[in-house]
Amino acid sequence: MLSPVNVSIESLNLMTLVPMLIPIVGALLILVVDMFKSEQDKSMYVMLSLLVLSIDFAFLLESAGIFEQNGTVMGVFDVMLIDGLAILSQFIIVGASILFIPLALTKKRFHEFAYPEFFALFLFMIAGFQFMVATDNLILIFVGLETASLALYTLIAMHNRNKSFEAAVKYFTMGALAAGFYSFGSMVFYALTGSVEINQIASVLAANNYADIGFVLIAVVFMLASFGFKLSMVPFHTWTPDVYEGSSAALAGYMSIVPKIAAFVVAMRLFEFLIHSGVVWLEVILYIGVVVTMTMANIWALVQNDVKRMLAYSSISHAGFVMAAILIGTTQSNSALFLYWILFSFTNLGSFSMLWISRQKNLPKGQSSDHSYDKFAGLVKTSPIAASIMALFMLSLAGIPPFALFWGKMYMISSAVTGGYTVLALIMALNSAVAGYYYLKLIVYMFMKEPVVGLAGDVSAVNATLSLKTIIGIATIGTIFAFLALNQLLEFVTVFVYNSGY
Amino acid sequence: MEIGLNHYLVLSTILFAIGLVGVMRRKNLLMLFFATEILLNSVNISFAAISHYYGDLTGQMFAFFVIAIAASEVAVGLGLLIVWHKKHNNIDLEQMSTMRG
Amino acid sequence: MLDHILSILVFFPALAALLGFVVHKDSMRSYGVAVAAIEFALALWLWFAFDNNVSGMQFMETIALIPTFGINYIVGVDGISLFIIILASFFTMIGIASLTDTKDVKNMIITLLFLQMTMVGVFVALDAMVFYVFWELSLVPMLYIIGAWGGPLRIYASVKFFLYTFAGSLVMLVGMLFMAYFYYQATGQWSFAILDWYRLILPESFQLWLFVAFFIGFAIKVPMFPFHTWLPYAHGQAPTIGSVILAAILLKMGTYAFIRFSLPLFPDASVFFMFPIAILAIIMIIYTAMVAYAQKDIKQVVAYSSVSHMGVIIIGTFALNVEGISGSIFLMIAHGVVSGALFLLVGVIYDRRHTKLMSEFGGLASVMPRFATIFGIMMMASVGMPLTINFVGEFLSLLGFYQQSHILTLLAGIAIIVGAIYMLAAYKKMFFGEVTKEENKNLPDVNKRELIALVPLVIITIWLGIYPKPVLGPINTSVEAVVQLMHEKAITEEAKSRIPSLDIIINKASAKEVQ
Amino acid sequence: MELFLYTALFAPLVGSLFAAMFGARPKTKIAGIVPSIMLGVSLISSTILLVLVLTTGHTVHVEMMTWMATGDLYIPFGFVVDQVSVTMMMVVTLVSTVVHVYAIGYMDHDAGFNRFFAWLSAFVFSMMILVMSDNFAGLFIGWEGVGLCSWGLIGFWYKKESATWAANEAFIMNRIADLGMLIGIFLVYWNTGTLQYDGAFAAMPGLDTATLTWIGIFLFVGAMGKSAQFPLHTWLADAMEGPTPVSALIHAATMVTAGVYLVVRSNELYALIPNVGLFIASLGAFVAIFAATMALVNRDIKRVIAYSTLSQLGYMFAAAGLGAYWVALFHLMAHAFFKALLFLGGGNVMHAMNDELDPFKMGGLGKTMKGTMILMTLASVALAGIFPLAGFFSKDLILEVAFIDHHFIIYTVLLLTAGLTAFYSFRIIALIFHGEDRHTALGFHPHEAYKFMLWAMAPLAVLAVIAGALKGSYFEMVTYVLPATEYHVHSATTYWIMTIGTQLFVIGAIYFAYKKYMSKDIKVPDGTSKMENSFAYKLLINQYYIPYFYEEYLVKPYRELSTLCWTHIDQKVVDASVDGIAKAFYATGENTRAMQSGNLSTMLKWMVAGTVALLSLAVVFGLAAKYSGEIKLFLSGLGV
Amino acid sequence: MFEAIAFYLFAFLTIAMFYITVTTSQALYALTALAAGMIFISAFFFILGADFLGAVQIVVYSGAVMALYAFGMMFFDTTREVKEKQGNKLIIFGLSSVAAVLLVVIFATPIVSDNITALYPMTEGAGNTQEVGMVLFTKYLVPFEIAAVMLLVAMIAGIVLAGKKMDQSLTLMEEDEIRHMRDEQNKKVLL
Repeated sequence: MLSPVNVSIESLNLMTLVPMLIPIVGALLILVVDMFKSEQDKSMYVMLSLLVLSIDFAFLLESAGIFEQNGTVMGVFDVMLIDGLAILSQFIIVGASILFIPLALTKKRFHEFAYPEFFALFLFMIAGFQFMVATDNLILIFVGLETASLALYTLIAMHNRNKSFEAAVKYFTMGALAAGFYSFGSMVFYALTGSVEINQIASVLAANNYADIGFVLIAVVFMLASFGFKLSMVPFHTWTPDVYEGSSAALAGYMSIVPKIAAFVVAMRLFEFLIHSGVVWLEVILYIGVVVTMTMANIWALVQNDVKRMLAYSSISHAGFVMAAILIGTTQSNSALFLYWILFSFTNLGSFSMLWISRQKNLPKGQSSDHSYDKFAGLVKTSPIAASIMALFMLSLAGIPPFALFWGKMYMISSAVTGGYTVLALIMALNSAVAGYYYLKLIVYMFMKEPVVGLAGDVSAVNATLSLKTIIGIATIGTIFAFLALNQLLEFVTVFVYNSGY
Repeated sequence: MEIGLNHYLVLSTILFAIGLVGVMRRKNLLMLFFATEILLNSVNISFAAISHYYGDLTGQMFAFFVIAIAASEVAVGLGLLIVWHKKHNNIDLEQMSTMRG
Repeated sequence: MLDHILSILVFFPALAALLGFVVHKDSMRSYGVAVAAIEFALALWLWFAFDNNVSGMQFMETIALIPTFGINYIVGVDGISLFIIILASFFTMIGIASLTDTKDVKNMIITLLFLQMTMVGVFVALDAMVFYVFWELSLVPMLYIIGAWGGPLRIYASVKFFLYTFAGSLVMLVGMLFMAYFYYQATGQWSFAILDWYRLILPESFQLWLFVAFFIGFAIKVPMFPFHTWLPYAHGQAPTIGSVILAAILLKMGTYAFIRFSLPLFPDASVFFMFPIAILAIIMIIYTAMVAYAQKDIKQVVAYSSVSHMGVIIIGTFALNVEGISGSIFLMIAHGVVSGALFLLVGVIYDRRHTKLMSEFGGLASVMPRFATIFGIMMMASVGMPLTINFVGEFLSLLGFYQQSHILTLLAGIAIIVGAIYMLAAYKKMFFGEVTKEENKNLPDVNKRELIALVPLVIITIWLGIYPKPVLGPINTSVEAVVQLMHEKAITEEAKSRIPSLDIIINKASAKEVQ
Repeated sequence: MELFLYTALFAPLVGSLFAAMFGARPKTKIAGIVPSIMLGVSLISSTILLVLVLTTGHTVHVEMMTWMATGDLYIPFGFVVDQVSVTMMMVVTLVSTVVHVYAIGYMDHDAGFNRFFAWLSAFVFSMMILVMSDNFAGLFIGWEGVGLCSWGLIGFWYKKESATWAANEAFIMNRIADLGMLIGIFLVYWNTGTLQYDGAFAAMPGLDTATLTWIGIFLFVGAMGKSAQFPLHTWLADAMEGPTPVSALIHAATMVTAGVYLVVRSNELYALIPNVGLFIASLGAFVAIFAATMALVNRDIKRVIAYSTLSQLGYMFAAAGLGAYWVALFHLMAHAFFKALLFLGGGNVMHAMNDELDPFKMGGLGKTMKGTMILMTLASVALAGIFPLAGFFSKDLILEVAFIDHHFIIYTVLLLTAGLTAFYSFRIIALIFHGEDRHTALGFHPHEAYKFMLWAMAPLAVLAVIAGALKGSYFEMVTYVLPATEYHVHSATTYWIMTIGTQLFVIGAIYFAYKKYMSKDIKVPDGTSKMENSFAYKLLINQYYIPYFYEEYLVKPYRELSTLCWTHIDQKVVDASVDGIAKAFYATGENTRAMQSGNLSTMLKWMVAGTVALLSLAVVFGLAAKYSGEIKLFLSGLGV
Repeated sequence: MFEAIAFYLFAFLTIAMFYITVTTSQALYALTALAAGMIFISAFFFILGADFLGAVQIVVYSGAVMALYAFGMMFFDTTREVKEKQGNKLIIFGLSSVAAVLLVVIFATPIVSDNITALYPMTEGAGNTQEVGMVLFTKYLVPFEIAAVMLLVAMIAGIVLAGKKMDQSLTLMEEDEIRHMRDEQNKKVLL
């Protein structure tokens, strides 16, 4: 007979759930509000979401403080795992979301923001990602991932035009396949170790001395395929450009940051112990994957005609670049990953926001896509400030010092050097040069070409409102003055990563 | 003839491969979704089998959640298909390549 | 104020550039000249306050930036960098002053002021990462200048310029990170401070690799053969002011960096690579001189001549003795002045005729005698006529290298022949003969504004050619310290013997005094 | 005394700058007069210094200021007036004063009058630096300075293609030699530790012969360029494109002798390496006859004189090479006087003939240009070495030197050359001034030059006549610093036989020249005569095909190679490889972007394919790991 | 023995059913075969003693999911034969069979199951449902709740996407069009 379970509430550490519960509660609140009085203005929902996220952020600060004191906390039957990685990545997730949500207050009306459900789904998605990073249980990771993904598919589709449906369907279908891979991979791990918790898996495998290396590799292959999809590693990246193009620029920018950091954290938890245990195969495959992803994505970005697609490929390349951190697997590299991603979120969100404020509803004649390069031709003549800011983001993405992303790149390459991956460091560095070309291409269009005759005047801020401009302003300041905050950021990140045992 | 864990794993793998065939082969999105269901179900067999042979319930848990996930996916997937169908009156993925390159 | 003069020198132009956005278009030029003049005055003040007898860094400032990772804002100046800084401020000033009617003159001046910040920053930086920041940042304004105000191929040229140098410096960045890692391993502290790195003695094999990494970055910037092909395009397409700054200052970053980084950090590798580099430099000298001779466009001639002269600078640098290094630093300044002036001169004629093809000219000596005279003086300086500024540098560079290799110096010396060939041929095509084109018959001679820019250059060219001591003295003091450092750090026998110890020199000097 | 030194040195510079101020303005007489006066001042100062040196035997040595000082290197602007340099100073200032005054008349109608004097005075200044410097670096300043001024003056008529071409040729050829010089200087510095003459020469005996030989060779290479020795001689004849006063001053009297000066100045070095000396002497002798033969047939007055200069330079080098430095210097001085005179006379003729230079088109000019004729004849006699004119004392001395040192081949060559010299000198005298009047038919109306021009030439004429008489005091003076080898043929009989024989030989040559070229049959050659079609004539008139050779095998290939370097190597290899990398990236992108077909099915296939690829790798690796023992065994069995 | 027969029988059936699902060109067949396959899979669950899972499988899949799909099929009108352009079949079958063969080869070898401890062992005498409930509401309480959120998300997503509001796209409409539309709606409300 089953014996009754006695659990004390204290041992559950329910506090660990709070940061995830806040967005869920917020989402439910929004739904409830809508139920009582529908047809409210979107600004109310935006501010509501912002408030919820701010509270969430505050709680994250709280749990960061707890972590600094007590170290890693397990909670709720040891399903929740609040370590440094979880906190850092939640900071990024919530922080980026805070920056994203005001982008809904556009001048023009777009379909998705007319729904209160949009904001509810958005908050659910955040909760999903938060769960995903705050556990080492493969089941919870899976459920969190799917919650977030399903919400995300819907958010994309809600933009309500052909391309966004197409994007959503593509993303969804491939996501379903990736989910299949994920469950298969988990199954193999489970078959190998009888456990679905990563640290348990690690200890069992170590105890068995990796006797079933073939099985381990198969599990890794399916996990790689599944996270390769999430992190858009070549050749699992094919959804990325289409989905970015199909979704609104703001959401695309968001997608380039938040889902990836969540996936990175899981990948870190899952792959690093394997690399450290001497699974050479994984090291080799990751090496190849990193190099191919960086390089090929850069090469494809070169030939794009649309800025948003270009940025899509560029974020694939950045993801590949950051993936190197997992390959290197030192404290420095893992810190570099977070540092990079924090800096990247400012810059990339900024650049996508620049696209977002220039979004027209109908394409004028001669403009082939929403954000074709032609649209930005001669922008410095019509709107020098917009051009300068955009150029700033491009330079930062290209890794020109002293702008934000340079420091991330520098630290990441340094970690490669320190970790003994000199050739990788060189490849990473040279890839930045290749990437320089397509970022420059936009600068060239903006600064060195004449405006294309026929396109309707200055479109750089057709969609601008104060809140959008504020977000861009924040991103700009973050990009330029990153170096001032870098020391504290670095110390903070390093302490958190180090104390989590990575 | 004792049926061991490996039997189930092999069966599961074969089913998974069939699912993959379906995923790659189907152009009709609805039927493509069928194939993804096969993928998830094939894994469920393994989970149940491993759970049985190891005497551990975690596998069943996993399978349980996989079923939940599969159901949710169906809802969202069908929603997407309906939207698409309303606009285009088809659910053929060949029609779905306006974005490329 | 003197404690912070370097920071003021670096950030004053940037601040002025930001404020410049507010200034009205029509007053922008005056504003630019005023700012540049103040900057120049500050630079001169720096020189005035500079202690010629100190070989180390002066006016050092340190501000913690990322102490966790050893990156700090450290600036300082010694005899090696002092004059390049002055030159940079000087050229920005006369560059802005001589700016002819340009479209978007406001953007141009703002860009130039930003460029000035990066240029000064590169030469005062004593932290590798700060150095790198300015080094890379300098590409951006230059990209804009070439790309926005350049000739028909401007976009190609600017992008090529940017990417080529960018790629090179990324390799250098890896080298720097490696260097910092070594420092970390040796001391347990991260540091990017150059002066800290100086104290590090590396095993030879690492020196070689790191030397190569740094070399790629610097060589592309210099540009050394075979990495030079971006330069003719950049020069050919850039507006006059762009070429002037590019030739006068930006190229010097590479050679300066050799002296600041490669030599003192990797003395053994420097000795090891001395001959290969010298051979590259010789190819650079002769080959580019030949290519210059084949050019049809006067600006391309000057551009290739720059490459050729940079070869001599490299030769001097890798002489690894006081004479050669001092000579190469002096030649950097000399080449800055002379090639800057030549580009300005080309700009003068381009403004009038909107072509740079030599075949379009001919007989200008009679139409524009003053122009021909100044061009002639600068051309003669360029071919290394004694009593002009270039000669001092070339003479010392070659003299220095002669100690290392006789044959190679002889080959490098061919510079003075081939240099004369293309320069004289170009001068002949432009200025001699009958005036054949109708358009050329009534060209106005150089006007006042152009003279304001050119005459000081002529004066400097001759003044420093006759009396180089004010410049050579401080250079010498600092170079002696560098050479001594290299000698002390060298670990191989060969390097010890190739790099003379300063003690001997001091002994000799004192012996001289006794006599 | 320093005051005189600085006056002598800087007065020409002041004159030059003064003239340069008027450079771009229309002709002003003052721009010619002031430099001439300044040169006069310089001449007077030099004379005072000469007197001082002559009387007291003291030398003046000043150090004006530091030029370059770095590391171990210390180069000042130092000047020395000793016996050798004061000789040169006298020659330079005297000839240039004459030439300046003469040029006021000669350049009277030229638009570039002011510019001319600026250049010409600048040249004198450079030359003064060259001769007065107390170190090699200072010498090099002057060395390059005279090269520059020579460039400016040869190309003075810059609208003429041939003039500018010749200017560039001269400059570049000199540069080739200058490189040698520079290397020589480097060698001196690194071996002796200083570039001061006194210090360097003092240190030289301590060096090994090989080093000294190299130093000697490289310095001589420098001298070869400036003094237009074979094979760097072609520029001198082409330099005649410049105005005639320039030819007189630069390409006869002063600059071209700088090489000789250098060798003389470095006598202490060359004394240590007699082998190099012998080589110099042999080359000198060769050049002497080589140039003389070319002068035989040339149909351009100035070129003939130029070849004659070349030939005489050969003599000087022969003397210097044989160690008779004072003799070389003496011939240098004497030659400066009569050769300048000859050139200036030639200038008169040119002026009279509207710049026509072919003597065959002249004839009988003696009637209208008596003064010029007398001066030129005098100069030619001096050149030919007829007693008692200057040439006799200086040139015959060289023959004696060669004879006494038992270098009979050199002697023979030089003797032969003396005959040739006499022949070609009087060939042009005869063609210009005597014989039939051929010019009137061609439409020339010659007139005599300005009086003051003739008067200006007079001092040269006087010196050409009397210079020989100064030999004694000169010898005394210069042997303070130069080896005082007296050259006396041991037996008086031999001496007399030699002297008289030589004189007879020379006179015979003159007679032959007159006979041949005064005849009434002389016509303007039209390329039909038998002689003109002979091989020897063709060889000589084409200067042994050396310019042709240079043009075809050096200049053209260089030009073509340059173009090739640019169009093929630089653009198609170096640049194309850089662009190629970029293009390869771009092309890869273009070719593989099809992977992103936008078709969902393809995307799914890519995902599966990726997984399968990873799987296969995993299986391979897994199997390899599992059977690693067997694989190792197998591999060791294969002997790997 | 019974187990073996059952295993092979159902294995054959599931494979056949799923094979039909992915190959048939009749959507109805595919749906039916899928449903049948699902039910056969639940048979495995019962064989393996996971009764609760088997029940859930039948309820969720054959009940809910199939109903949804059937509804979808009617909506999309895909009951007739579905024409699909087939590309290179070689790639598809090549990839799948390679994958299958590789996996089968590996899975044919027994797994080393040392050091494996059942974290949530099955308890003798307790029903499967009880056991499952026990674990689900302790250890997997959080995932369970999140699954609820996920289902909520899916529900909202389904409603939103299939809803009528999606018919008109604000994204594509100009501002005045939107205003006009709003006015129309308000009018209707007033009427």
